Amino acid sequence: MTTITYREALREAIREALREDERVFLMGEDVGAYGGCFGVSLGLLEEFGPERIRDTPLSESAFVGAGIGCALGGMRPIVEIMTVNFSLLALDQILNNAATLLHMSGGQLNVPLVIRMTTGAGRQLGAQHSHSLEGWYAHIPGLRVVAPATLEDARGMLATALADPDPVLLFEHGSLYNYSGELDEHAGPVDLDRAALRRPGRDVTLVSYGGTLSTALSAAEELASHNVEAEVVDLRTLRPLDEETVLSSVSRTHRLVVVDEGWRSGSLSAEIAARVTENAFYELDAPVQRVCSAEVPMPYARHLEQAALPQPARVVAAALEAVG
Amino acid sequence: MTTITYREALREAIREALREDERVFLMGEDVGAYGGCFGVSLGLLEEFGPERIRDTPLSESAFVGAGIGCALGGMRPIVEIMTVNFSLLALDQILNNAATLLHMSGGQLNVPLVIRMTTGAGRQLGAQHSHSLEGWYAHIPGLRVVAPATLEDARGMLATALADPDPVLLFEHGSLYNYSGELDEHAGPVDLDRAALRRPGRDVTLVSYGGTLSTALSAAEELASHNVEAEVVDLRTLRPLDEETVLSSVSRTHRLVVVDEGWRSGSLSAEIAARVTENAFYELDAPVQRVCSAEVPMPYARHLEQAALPQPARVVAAALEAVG
Amino acid sequence: MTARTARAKKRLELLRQMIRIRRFEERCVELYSATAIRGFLHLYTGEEAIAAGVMQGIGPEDQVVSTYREHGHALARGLPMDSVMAEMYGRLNGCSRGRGGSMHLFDAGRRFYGGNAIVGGGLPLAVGLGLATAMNHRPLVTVCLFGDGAVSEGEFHESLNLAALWRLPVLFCCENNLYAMGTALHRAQSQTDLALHAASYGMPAWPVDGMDVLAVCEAVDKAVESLRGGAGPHFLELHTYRFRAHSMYDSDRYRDRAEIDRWKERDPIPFLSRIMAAEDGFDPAETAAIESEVDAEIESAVAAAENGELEPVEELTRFVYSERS
Amino acid sequence: MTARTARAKKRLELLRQMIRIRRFEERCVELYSATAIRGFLHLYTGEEAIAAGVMQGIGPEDQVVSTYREHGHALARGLPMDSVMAEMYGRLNGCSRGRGGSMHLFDAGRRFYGGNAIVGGGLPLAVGLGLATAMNHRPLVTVCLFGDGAVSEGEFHESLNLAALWRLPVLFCCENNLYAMGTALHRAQSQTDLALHAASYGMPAWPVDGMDVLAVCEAVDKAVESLRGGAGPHFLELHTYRFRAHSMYDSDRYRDRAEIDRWKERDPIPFLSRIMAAEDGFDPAETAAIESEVDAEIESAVAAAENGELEPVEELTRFVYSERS
Ligand SMILES: Cc1ncc(C[n+]2csc(CCOP(=O)(O)OP(=O)(O)O)c2C)c(N)n1
Ligand SMILES: Cc1ncc(C[n+]2csc(CCOP(=O)(O)OP(=O)(O)O)c2C)c(N)n1
Ligand SMILES: [Mg+2]
Ligand SMILES: [Mg+2]
Repeated sequence: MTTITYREALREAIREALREDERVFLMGEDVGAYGGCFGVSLGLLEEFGPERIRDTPLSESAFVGAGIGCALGGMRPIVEIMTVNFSLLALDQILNNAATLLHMSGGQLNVPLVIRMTTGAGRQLGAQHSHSLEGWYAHIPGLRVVAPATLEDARGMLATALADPDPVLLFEHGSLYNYSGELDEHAGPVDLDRAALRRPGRDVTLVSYGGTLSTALSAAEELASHNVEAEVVDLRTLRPLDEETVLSSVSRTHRLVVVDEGWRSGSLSAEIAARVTENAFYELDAPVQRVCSAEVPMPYARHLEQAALPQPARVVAAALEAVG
Repeated sequence: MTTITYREALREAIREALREDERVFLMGEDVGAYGGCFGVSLGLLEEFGPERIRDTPLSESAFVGAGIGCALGGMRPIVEIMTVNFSLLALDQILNNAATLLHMSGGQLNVPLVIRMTTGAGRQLGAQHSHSLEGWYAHIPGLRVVAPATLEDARGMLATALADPDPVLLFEHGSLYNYSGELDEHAGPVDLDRAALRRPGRDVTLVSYGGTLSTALSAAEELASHNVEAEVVDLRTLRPLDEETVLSSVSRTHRLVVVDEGWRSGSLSAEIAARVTENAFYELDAPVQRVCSAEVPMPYARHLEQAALPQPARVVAAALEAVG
Repeated sequence: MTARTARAKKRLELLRQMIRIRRFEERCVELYSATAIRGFLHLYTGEEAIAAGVMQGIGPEDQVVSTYREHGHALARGLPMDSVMAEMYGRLNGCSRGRGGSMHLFDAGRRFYGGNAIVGGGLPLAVGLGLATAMNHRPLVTVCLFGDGAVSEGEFHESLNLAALWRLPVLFCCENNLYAMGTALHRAQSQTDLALHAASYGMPAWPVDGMDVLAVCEAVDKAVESLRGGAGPHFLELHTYRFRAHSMYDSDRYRDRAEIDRWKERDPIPFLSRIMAAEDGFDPAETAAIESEVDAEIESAVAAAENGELEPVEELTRFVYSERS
Repeated sequence: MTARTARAKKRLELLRQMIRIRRFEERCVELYSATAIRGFLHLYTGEEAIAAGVMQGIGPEDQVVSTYREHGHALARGLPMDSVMAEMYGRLNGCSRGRGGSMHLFDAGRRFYGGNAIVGGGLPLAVGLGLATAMNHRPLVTVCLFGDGAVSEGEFHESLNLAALWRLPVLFCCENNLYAMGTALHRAQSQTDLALHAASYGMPAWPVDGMDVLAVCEAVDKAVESLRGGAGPHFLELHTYRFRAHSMYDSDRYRDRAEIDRWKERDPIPFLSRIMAAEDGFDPAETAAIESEVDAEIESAVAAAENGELEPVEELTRFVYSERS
């Protein structure tokens, strides 16, 4: 075991991928000389050189599209978009090319590309720098969308994503980079097909992912003091959803609260609520509860931002209501 | 009463707006000399001149952003994006500016802009020209999203949208342009706050909008022959949702089928299912059913495209299952 | 006429290629009217010299990125006509299994990366394909075809800058047919000299008579040689004109009949055949033979398409993700 | 010193404005360390001559579109320092009610359209604001400020083309400080002469010494006069340098100390004060008086911010949509 931060775990994963497969390279704004806007790639330029740690101009559409082209050309690019907020400039490439080429070409052209981006709010960065759009991206067929919430996943998801023949979007929550803890030195690739139970419980299921796992776990702690045992599910992969794990938890707890940092309307939480209701309608003892971000562009002022975000207290309240 | 097509109704609405308010103008690719890629603005250049029927270069991001700037500057632009597929290139402007400026500026800067675009599949245009993303756009706070499904709405929604101080996205389904019928000569602005009951019924509620209204109505016809009376709701406005109308219908029918041309996962149908379950859980006699597009980039081949789209037969089957 | 010179043979092949494209598309128009072909159909008629001239200049491992107006590119690149026609019919034997249609012709083996219906959407892909070959130190060229309309898109700017900055082996071929749908170039671009504009990124860029297939060949050969030598991206502005409307839906209200007629006088097919008659002892009557050979190919392609199977509906959701073994 | 010439007065005001911005931001650094200000904080230190020189050249009805590095622009434009400081504190008396923060300063009355944290995102807005004035036949100018990094974005290209094509009264002011975060200009642009590149759209464009406020004034005055005369958009490439890191998070590893020091020798504040001493009989000791006046303004702004109220949490969802009466 070694003590490591989420940021370092991500960096180790990139380093290992670069060492093991010469088709892999990292490309994005300020990944090289600057060390990555959140320091993830610090030191990699020195180790791997500017060809493989490739700084790009501020041209999100072109360098994401170039990543797609490179993947078509046999490389295994890791493209970093500084934050999800800027990925909107590259959405045409992501949706109309990365997610679509395999199907349009009748199965000829797969796109083995990983796009990493920071997501989420909580650091008073204002409306244009605080989006949580990972659930929104999960609407798009042809993409795999993953969100590491733990050190194991920060360390292990990249290798699995790179082995995937199709495009994977990997969302890192900005508030997790400094999170630190113990990690097995031999930690390696992780399965991306399954959600994980992060805490067992029998009274209510809390579904979370990425940045909301810690919210759900805090809420579960608090609920325990109310004698409510919450089971916490970490989705890990937002598309395709591991419905089974969620349903099997709900079939034990009969109550569900989804904790989602996206705006409520049309969020991932809606999809989960809809699926569970479709598939386990008669298992549910109460309506599914959703704890999401307020439907506002994120305000700068701290008290307003905190009020807009899903907080443990709101999760606790929702769970208590579900439990009745 | 006069016989009119959907296309003509849209054109009349634009013409009237241009006549009545000199701040209004139409801007977009080929709206002028070409007459609009689907002929909506045919003849308007001759009537209003190139300043007010303003052809733009192929620069979706810039001309949508310019529309936002113009709206800030006191004009009332109608921006046409040829189809929703190309709006991805302008998404940054739509989300980070149009939807956000009012809030970020603490209420100072409103954006009275209408963006029209064609949406939907069914004409064998292939994956990059067949998206139905109106439900996806409905995720974004700060926007109003509307979809005229009838001649009245094609004629009447624009005026109301232009009177709205905030940005409105207006989605025209490509398969409706040639639809023709009778319309009152004095047809004028319509309310955008309320969904409409397009057919009364007591056994099951079919929720639809834009291009799926006709699917729902055909299904309702067919259901009638099975002695199932379907109530058909046309949402009209996808954001903000008129929850009340849907809930009140469900409180009568106790069963709900949502017909949505978007991809199923994370679609508008999920949001409606979630809300109804949240607010009318104990009213529902069966799980909410969703009839959506298959989760594939739209194929060109006709039989595959038709199989991918929500068809009346699938709605009928879902309704019959709900009715039990 | 027996022993032709190499030059004559090459020119004959160019002529044949152009006639092939022309007649293929004429047949497509009929098939569209007969509703055998659906969706959007964008014809290349008048612009054939570009496809023929560009594709002769590159090898089988070089890469091509195209647009929705790509029948000519695909045929000249060597996609079997059968597979192209079957694609337009939406059949399983189509080059994209019927999932793509006219705007999305693909052939991975022939390094034909589509068929892109988003104006400008192919440019970043070409940059990436070029980057991949460069990173692998392979002396390959990526040809990127696009129209004058794409020049207005932000992706044009980003892609040219990236290619120039990284000195990538991309040959940007702008098919300037003076219109983007109904919008004349001078109403879309403040700088209508597109080669000049491209040169501002610091890459070699020059205008070429796109109605003269020999001029196209010469320019492409020169650019490709320079590209393989590591000189970084090049830009060709190929002046051309589409003789027909933008698509089958377009009533072509925005152009003058006289303008169209003027350009038709420069039709690349008779233009080349006149040169060949003057310089290579070509007898224009030979054209008929080429045409009937081509027509046979076309009819056989139509037959292949008509006999092609439809993909079973059960396979609808295949190819959204790769099939894992 | 009694009767100053008009020139001397004007220069004194420029000096005062630059000192005001400099010291305001120095105070912000302290307040950031004290966590009174949060989020991202991008300082303008070293670039003050541009804000001062640009804003003196336009009138109250002219329009300004800015970036996330906009404290200097906002102050020079005339936003009350109280309202700017309160905004950084996230208070209700901030110029954006505390919803915007450092990157989103707005003042509709002063035609200050923000504060945009998407690089390049303001350019289309400026084109639209310019279009609105043009359609209303009002002789107003829209100033659009952005960095060298924005030049790489597709929106730069689209916006410059649109403005040039429609001859809109937009003054594009590129603050070329040689870096976009850690990326040196020559590693981001194939053409580093940005004025030359802008000229390829067919608009007047020239480089300006952005460390010399008098040169900035002269260039802006000339451009604005020409703009008001209907000559269409202009582009100024203002050469400058940020003395501090990109933001408070940046450890500035990508620049040479020596490079920074060299540029500091050209600090716009002592530069102007030397000129004034030589040409206008200015006594550098007067600077102290300006500074203490400015400090008083700053302390009063801090007090206003600290005393500012927080918006009630109940109002969180206001201003997502306009309030209807
Ligand atoms: C991003 C985008 N915007 C709009 C369209 C609709 N559209 C299809 S082709 C076309 C004109 C393109 O003109 P050009 O690039 O000159 O190519 P040409 O058709 O002349 O070959 C337009 C506007 C599109 N496909 N993609
Ligand atoms: C579209 C987008 N991409 C990336 C960023 C992150 N980012 C913020 S500022 C910046 C550098 C911008 O450089 P420049 O335009 O030269 O302005 P300067 O900071 O030098 O004033 C970057 C990359 C962003 N805000 N927006
Ligand atoms: Mg063209
Ligand atoms: Mg800079």
